[in-house]
Amino acid sequence: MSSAALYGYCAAILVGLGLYGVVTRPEILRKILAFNVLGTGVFLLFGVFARRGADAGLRADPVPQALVITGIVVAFSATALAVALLVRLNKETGEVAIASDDSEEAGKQGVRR
Amino acid sequence: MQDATTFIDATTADGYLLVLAIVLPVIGILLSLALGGRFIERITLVLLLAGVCVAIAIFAAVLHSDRLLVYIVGDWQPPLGIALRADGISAAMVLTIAVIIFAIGLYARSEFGQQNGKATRASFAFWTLLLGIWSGLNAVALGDDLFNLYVALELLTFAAVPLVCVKGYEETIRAALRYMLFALIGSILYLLGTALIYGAYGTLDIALLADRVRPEPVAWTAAALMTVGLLAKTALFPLHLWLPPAHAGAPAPGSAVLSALVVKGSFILIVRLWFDAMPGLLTFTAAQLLATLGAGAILFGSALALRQARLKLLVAYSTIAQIGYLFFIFPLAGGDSGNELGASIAWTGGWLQLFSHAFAKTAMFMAAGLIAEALGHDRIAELGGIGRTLPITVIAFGLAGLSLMGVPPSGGFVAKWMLLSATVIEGQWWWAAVMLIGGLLAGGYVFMVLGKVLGENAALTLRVPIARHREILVLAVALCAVFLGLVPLQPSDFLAIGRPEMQMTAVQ
Amino acid sequence: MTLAFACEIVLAGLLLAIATWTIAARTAFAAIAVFMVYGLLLSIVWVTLSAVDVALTEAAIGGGVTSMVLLGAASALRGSKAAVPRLNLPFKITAGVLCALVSGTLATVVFFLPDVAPTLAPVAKENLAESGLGNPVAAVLFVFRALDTLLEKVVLLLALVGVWSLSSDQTWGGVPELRLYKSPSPILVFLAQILPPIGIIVGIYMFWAGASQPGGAFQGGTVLAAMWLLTMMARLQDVPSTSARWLRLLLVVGPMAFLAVGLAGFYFADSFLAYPASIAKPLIIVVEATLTVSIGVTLALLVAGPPERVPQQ
Amino acid sequence: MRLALDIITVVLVSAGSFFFLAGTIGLLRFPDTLTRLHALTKVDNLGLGLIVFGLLPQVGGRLDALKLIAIWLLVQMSGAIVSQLVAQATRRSGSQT
Amino acid sequence: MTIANFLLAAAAFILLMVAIGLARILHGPADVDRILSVQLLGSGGVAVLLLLSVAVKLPPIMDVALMLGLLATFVSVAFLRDAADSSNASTSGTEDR
Repeated sequence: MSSAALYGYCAAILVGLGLYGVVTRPEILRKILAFNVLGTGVFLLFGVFARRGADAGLRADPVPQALVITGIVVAFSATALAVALLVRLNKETGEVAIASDDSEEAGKQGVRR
Repeated sequence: MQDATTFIDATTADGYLLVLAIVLPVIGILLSLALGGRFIERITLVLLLAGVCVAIAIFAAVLHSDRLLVYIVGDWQPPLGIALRADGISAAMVLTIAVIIFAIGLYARSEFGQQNGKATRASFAFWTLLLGIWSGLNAVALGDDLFNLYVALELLTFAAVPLVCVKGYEETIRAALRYMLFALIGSILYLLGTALIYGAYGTLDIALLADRVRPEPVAWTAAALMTVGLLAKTALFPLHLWLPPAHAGAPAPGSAVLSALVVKGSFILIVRLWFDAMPGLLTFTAAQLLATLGAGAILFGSALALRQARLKLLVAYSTIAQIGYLFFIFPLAGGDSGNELGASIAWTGGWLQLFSHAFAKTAMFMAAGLIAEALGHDRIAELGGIGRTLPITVIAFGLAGLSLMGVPPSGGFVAKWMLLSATVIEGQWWWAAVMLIGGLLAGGYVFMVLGKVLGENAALTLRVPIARHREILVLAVALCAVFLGLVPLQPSDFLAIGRPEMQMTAVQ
Repeated sequence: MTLAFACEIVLAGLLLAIATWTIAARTAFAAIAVFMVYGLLLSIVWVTLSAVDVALTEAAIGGGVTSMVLLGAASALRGSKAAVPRLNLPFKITAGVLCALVSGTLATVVFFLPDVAPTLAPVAKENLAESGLGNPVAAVLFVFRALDTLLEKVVLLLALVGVWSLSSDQTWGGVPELRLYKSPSPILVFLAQILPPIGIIVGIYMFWAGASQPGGAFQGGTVLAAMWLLTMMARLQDVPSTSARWLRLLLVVGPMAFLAVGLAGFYFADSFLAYPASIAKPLIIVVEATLTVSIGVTLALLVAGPPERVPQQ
Repeated sequence: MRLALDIITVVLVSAGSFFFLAGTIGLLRFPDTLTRLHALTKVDNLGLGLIVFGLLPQVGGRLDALKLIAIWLLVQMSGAIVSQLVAQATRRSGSQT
Repeated sequence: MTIANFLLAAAAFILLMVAIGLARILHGPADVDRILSVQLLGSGGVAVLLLLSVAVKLPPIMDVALMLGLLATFVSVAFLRDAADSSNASTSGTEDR
């Protein structure tokens, strides 16, 4: 087994793990955390492809590396925005998780002025 | 395909317009932050006016040259660099985006207007986020690189989510957070598919991928992951849970832009993926599966819309249903149908549905917003008499409703008629049955509202008067949806520009 | 070769164990502590994948500022005793099976990847000289795929607009409520005095070196953000008001310079985001320098959160 | 000369690795936070120091050697300060085991 | 055995020690304990990276080590802020397994 393959399997497991966390952890903060694990799994897969693409004297294909750097920054922005929403919701209602269905209430307040 | 490869290589004469379409709103965002939001209303409206001109120029350039508009950014050819491309669909999309956002900008002046350019929290956030949505949508419509499209999609999401809760009510924050979580999963799954595609084919450029992708497990996995991710963002049944609270909870101009345009951004990507990037992958089963979800959305969304007690929620559920129609494009225009005439009719019909729904839904949310503003509530049961006091608004709502139902001569009618014809030509009658039921249900909820609105109520008092020009604006947008039905032949040719395999069989 | 592989096996096993721990930990604080380790560990993984640029970014953003954002949330939520809905077991099992299926499919795809991997490395290498930079990853970020990078800067700023929009109307334009040390001990103050100068040098070095070797504006900017946050936490510096003019200018100076150079490309290099060959490198360095500052300020403000105190007049 | 340098490297790096082993054993054996803290910081920093000095003969440029020492000093200093902070925090939150 | 291989072996060994140590520390019981894990990775990770850098002759890896040391300190300080300043820090820690 090559090291690229090793990390490839690792990435596959991380994606499944992150996905499981996002779906089954009820607390939103934990969902966000699991989303970050999921994200690193995806980035790692890019890294595996970068490594496999080592050629022309470069130790890894630079394009996927650049994509990952952009991806990490975007994932951070997403985390910051989601966390800000969560903290605000918690401040208003004390909630740390989203109830299963509240579509009725939300529409009600859409026109409150 | 020989034609297409010659287009790929070079920037075309008017290609710089594509860059302008993406960069104009970015300038606004930077100015907004630099000035702390002061004068952002005026800046946005000026930029939007310029943006409409750019969009018209793009539309005219595509129409005139009858081929793709291409811009190779930085002169670095794909696969190393990034290309922007506009075919007929992209050009029509950019124009629709510019016109609708401009209308929404004018409409929002009374709610988020600035006196002497003074910035408040809500006005700063609303106008800056509107610019963000505009930029993201243009980048989605014009992008031709899967990762660039990912960044564009995130741009769209990060602008759309805070727009939901720009008023700061507790329920809307919950709705925004739920939207955010769905969108996050959606984009990361899309990115995962992108990774697989790069790993397997070494490029992310859609035009190059069309030649390289083969029907094999890695392509299938990538396509499945990306589609599921994008479906979550498009709110296709059964991934629609986030949409009603978010779209109904946002302020009216926000609801309009979210429902009319933002969900379409990810839909365009699904179409680009299956028709442009991986044309060989759309098998009968895959296409039927997507359309089945669409059919579920039509029935489920329409049925729930009928049960809503509030106008904005009703309109939001109708969005879920109308998105469903778009997915009939997959079995009817693609897959192994083997019928080129049917495919070409369905293709045009599907896109026409997208554009006419965009205008109709903008008009509907604007009208619902005016009614809610005038009455201080939007309980359908208590709307009696509003037809007398706000006749123009109610007419606009009715016209938009006709388009949703598919009554002639609206754009929605032509779109649904074309889709129906395609089902007949291709012998896929089961989709016709769903469409007919969907039309009836849409009729049900539109008339449920109109029946109440046109009823008598002597005691009706308006909380605030509604300026006449705002009503006329809403009517103008609704008329756009109707007029789309009167010029059906022009777009049918136009929408095939840049698509070699379609041009041959375009309906005359 | 086998020794390197042994290293990688230990790393991969550790990584998976830590990731599982992050998901499974009982309290949020425990999970975040584990996640910090996870981020730092990942940077070693990226080094073994020969992606040093990514390793730097992961250590700075993944291990550093992301953890800090999550920590802020965890302490803000600490007091709330709201009920958390329990998911039933069949749902968890179904989810588990589905996720295992996704993992399995991905692993299968990885297993069957062709022996000859497609790559853009030769093309990138070939055009490296023309790009004016020596570091191929920086060349992709700032030259070949500069549009991505420009749009991504806008994404960062929009996220900040979104975060700020969550303040209340009264505190709009006020001061973010970053959690600070209540009474910083002398030893912490000492650290906060001695570390930032080092960090600033490292940050500048990162972006400067980034043109020819791993590093760049993102990594440098993140270090600057971390150092700024450190001095604020130790109360050596006030958290700035979000309506301060200098702050807003620093936020946009990088993207504006980038956009201006990009637009100038229309006239001087025949294409948007193209650089005239003779001055490509200095131009990119100027853009990167301003971006480093803007990224640093944006990241720090994203960590600090929405304005929640009225600015003192 | 080369051989002598290599031998220095082997000896110092081996010694450094040994200290990491000792640190880990300490972590496993010591009963509470403060003693574990002690085991960790003292031993690991010593280990890192030995490894840095072991690597010095192997690096090419003077600049890299300087960087190596700078990194060691940075980690040494901040490690010492952070363990002080940890000790304070532990004391403040009551002695736990 | 070349010197590069020796350094790689040392890196693998230290990584293993760090892994064992992490397993112990992350087990808790208090949150403050867990910050030790960041410290452990701060010194151990830096050592591993420096060994790798010299073994594969890639000086830029040293920059990663520098970054790791700097950021490990930063997150430790951030974590201790929340663990130390809050009066109920101990309760949230002891609930843990």
